[in-house]
Amino acid sequence: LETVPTIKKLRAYAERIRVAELDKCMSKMGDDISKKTKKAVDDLSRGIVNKLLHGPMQHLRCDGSDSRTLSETLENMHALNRMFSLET
Amino acid sequence: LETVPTIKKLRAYAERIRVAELDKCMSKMGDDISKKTKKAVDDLSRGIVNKLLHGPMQHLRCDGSDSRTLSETLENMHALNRMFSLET
Amino acid sequence: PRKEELISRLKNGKKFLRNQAPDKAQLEFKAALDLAQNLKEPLREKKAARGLGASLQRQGNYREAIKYHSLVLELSARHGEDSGSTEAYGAIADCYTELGDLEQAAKYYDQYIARLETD
Amino acid sequence: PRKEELISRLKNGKKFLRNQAPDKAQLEFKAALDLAQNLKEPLREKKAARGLGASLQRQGNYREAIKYHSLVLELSARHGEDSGSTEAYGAIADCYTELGDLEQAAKYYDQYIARLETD
Repeated sequence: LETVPTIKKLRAYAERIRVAELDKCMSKMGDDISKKTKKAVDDLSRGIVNKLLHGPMQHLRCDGSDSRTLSETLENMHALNRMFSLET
Repeated sequence: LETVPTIKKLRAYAERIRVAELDKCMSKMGDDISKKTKKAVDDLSRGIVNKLLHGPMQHLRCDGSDSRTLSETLENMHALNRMFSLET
Repeated sequence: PRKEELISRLKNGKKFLRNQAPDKAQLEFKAALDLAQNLKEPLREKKAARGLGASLQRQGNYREAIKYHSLVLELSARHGEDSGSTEAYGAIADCYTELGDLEQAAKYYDQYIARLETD
Repeated sequence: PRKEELISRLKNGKKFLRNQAPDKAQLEFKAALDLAQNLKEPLREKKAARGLGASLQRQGNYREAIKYHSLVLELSARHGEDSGSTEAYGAIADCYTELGDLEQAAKYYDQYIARLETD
């Protein structure tokens, strides 16, 4: 459960990047795009983020049934906190 | 330098996801899209991946001038190898 | 005309949410939700519920936000249309984290994580 | 007509690369590179160089691949147009990693990483 706040922060970190890049893309494409294109592009941005986050997120949620798993999960958390500057 | 192969594998991992999602997006949009739209969508996919990778990549390349930095860098590497299954 | 009002309410809500005015967004999405329910427009109903959840969450009203994010999940189940579910699980978990209920948060994050690899 | 040939060579090269035929892709990109140089089309020259680098890399010809990825960097510098540079630095580093020259790889990865946050 100690890793729960890290999951939240990592999600927020990735979402900020996704929205910023999506905005840039939409403004480059202009207003002359169809709803279908817009949906496809939104799905693309979510697809990339979700699939990239899947591994790290999964490794923040080991059930901790044995001690090795728990300590590894905490190491993963510390590494993610460092690499994405999540603790500030 | 021990982290160099991890950088290569992480890049390849992310690129596979990027290309797969981009293909899905392009096939959803069909053939009736302009070159400008195509470029914007390609930039979007690269922008998201690059910005998400920036933190982890940077933390694989500390110069190891003091031992704490080096051991942290190796911990980051081990965590990334686990979280993205990069060692298989 | 009521359908047009629904569409414009959703659009306004989205704009307010982007412009850091979640209180105004909340009003638009609430109106949109009522309209969508009356007009039986399940997809727009879901968008309104998601927007309402996000607006409440931004204002720190996590309990109410959970209600509307849960409505998104309910609508997905009822209509067999799964869009937005991954995000709803994540948002509910974020709210429980804010409320300090890490047990519940973990349950919803597990559902969220399980869906990250699907489309 | 030579411009059209250039465009179609690039397109074919891309298709072969996607279809796991890097040897065929190599021939198309080489022809495209020569045409682009003759026609003075720097942007297409860069695309051809990148494709040629990728084709050689896929075939395990890392030394030659480095040459063409480096040409991408050279063209970027010469024309003050930076597209593809991040990827070129990364690709050169990947090649050096394959060749076991981790020192050189690290140098190029540092350039690559420094560019990840820019557009």
